Amino acid sequence: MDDFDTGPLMALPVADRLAAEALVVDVDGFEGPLDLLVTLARAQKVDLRRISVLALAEQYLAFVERARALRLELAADYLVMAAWLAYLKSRLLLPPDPEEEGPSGEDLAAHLAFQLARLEAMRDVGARLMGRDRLGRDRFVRGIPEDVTAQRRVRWTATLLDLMQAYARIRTKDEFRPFAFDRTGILTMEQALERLRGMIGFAGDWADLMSFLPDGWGTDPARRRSAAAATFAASLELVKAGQIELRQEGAFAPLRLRRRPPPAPKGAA
Amino acid sequence: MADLRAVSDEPPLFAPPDMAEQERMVEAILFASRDPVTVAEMSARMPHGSDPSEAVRALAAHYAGRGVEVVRVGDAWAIRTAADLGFLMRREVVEERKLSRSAIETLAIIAYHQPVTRAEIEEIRGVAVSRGTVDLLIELGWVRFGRRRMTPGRPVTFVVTQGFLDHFGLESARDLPGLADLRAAGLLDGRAAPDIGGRAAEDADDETDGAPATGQDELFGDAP
Amino acid sequence: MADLRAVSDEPPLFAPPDMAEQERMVEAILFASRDPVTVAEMSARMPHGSDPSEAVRALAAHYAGRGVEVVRVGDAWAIRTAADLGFLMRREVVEERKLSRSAIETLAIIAYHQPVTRAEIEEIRGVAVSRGTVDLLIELGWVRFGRRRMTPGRPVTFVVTQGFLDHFGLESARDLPGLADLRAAGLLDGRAAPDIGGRAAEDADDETDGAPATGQDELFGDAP
Repeated sequence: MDDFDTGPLMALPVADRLAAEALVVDVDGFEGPLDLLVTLARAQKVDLRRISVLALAEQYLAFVERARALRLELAADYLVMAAWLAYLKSRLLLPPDPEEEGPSGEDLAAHLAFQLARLEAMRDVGARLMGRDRLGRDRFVRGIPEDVTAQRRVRWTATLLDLMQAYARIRTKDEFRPFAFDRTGILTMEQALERLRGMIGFAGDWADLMSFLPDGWGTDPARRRSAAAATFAASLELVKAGQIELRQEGAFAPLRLRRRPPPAPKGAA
Repeated sequence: MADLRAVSDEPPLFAPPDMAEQERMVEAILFASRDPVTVAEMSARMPHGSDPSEAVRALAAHYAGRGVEVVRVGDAWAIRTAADLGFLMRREVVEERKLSRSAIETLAIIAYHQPVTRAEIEEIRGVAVSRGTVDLLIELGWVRFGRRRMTPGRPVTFVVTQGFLDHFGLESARDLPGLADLRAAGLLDGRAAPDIGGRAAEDADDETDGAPATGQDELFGDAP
Repeated sequence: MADLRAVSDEPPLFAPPDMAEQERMVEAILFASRDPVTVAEMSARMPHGSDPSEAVRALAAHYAGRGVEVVRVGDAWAIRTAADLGFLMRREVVEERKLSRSAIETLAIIAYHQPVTRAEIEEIRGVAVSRGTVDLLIELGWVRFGRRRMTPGRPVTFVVTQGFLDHFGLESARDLPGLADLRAAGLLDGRAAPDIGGRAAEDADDETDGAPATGQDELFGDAP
């Protein structure tokens, strides 16, 4: 407590001032009204469970009065407690009203005593905890710890089933290889598309679709059919992409295509 | 098939090391570690078939009364210097921020009433608990979040950690000083104010009887 | 000065602690210090009249053969893990990984066609076999070099090992199910070969479900 803070107290007689200082000025030192009550109660020097709650309520109210006299601002919860204690005091002093519902004054007082005892108990055990042989103060950990290094080890797993499936996969591949090579008479759309892409740069004028078939694919009927279909499908792809135009003058007439002229198309499409 | 099954019935190819050797291993593991080591962790590092929980008990007996002690911390074990020799270690003392009164009270309330909600802490202290107080305790590694309470609002609870036990030299939260007396005096009952009625009191019974004692292992199971 | 000298000549006010107690002190100091400690430092920290150099020797003798040792580091002393227990300071994290497709295919070809050269493996798979793939199989102990083939270039051949047979629960490489069995077991494109029938399928089931599973766990369970 700094001296210059005690200014307002100077008007009081010394003894009063000291008494007031003991509790009131140091109100910041209390952790709320319950804490203040424990401190006040301790002055009764009895087991907190057997405390005279009435006396305690009076002490507390006197405290609040003193604070008011000193024009000290008390936090709201101190005033709420004061109001509640004033109520409790009246309940304890007046004969119980048999009509009234709810807990009696004694019940309320007992609970307050319980709360105070519990808070004080917590404070005691807190102090006992802090007084124990503590790590880093009385007991010490290993000064040179050794790190446990995590070693990753990969365990490769494979089952007989994996092995057999792998072998089966390879052998199956072998069995199917001939069929794959049998399909030599087929031109895929991808192949045709690739071929067409390379050629349309030169197809400035209308040209027959059939003239775009790869060399040697026009004679054998099966190959010719496949090549024609693939090339037609490829040409549709290019039309969709806006790269060429396609036209047919009548049913079963030859399909003609040309590169799509730059911005403004002229003539029929 | 038959052969393989026969093999698995026989004793393992390598027998686990004898107990004296296992004790050496536990000794090495505990000496090397700053933090308490669980039996499960020892088991994972020791040869197959070892029984670290027996070995660590033998080791603890061996170290009784020596300059360092093998102590139990929750479900883990650690070696710590004997408390009476603390004066030799002045150089090793870790200067700690002095805990405020409210922090100490809050810690005590959490330890003795765990699992406990913030509202319950405030009920006991009669004042609001500032956020910073609990944060500090969490930062110190002494308090952590427990399960949510199955009551309206599902409030979070706080419990103390293995680090708390280690710091204060407690084998378990059951060994908190004065716990039995407080319980006998009814001071750990979550007694509700008389005007609130019976519901809260039932809840409170659960907490004080069940959780702190038996719930401990569960609660500390995954403490850092 | 004279007074002081007189005091030091007389028996000290407090007798130094007995040797057992001094040993405890040295033990605690060495345990908790962040660096090795010289005898002079111990002396400075221990009660007047102590003889840490004798105490540390007694301590070193006490720890001989235990899990940690009191060792001299330059002119200082420290407690260290016994050299033979260093392995405890490593925690193995075993990560199970499936063999890659190319590794298992290569292994299958070696198993079914052994002895087989790299060129032959590549011919059967239709792709080049990377060095790393064969190296991995050799490292796993499943494949080894066989005799050189007596053909131009004398290429090296690969064969499977006893370890391979053990891992896959086979008596010999001849026990590997044949193509017809694979087909019967539905592993070949689901086209069952009518000539073999149910027996082979049962066999295949047996091998795949039973043997590799139990055999592997026993044999490779926790190999270091």
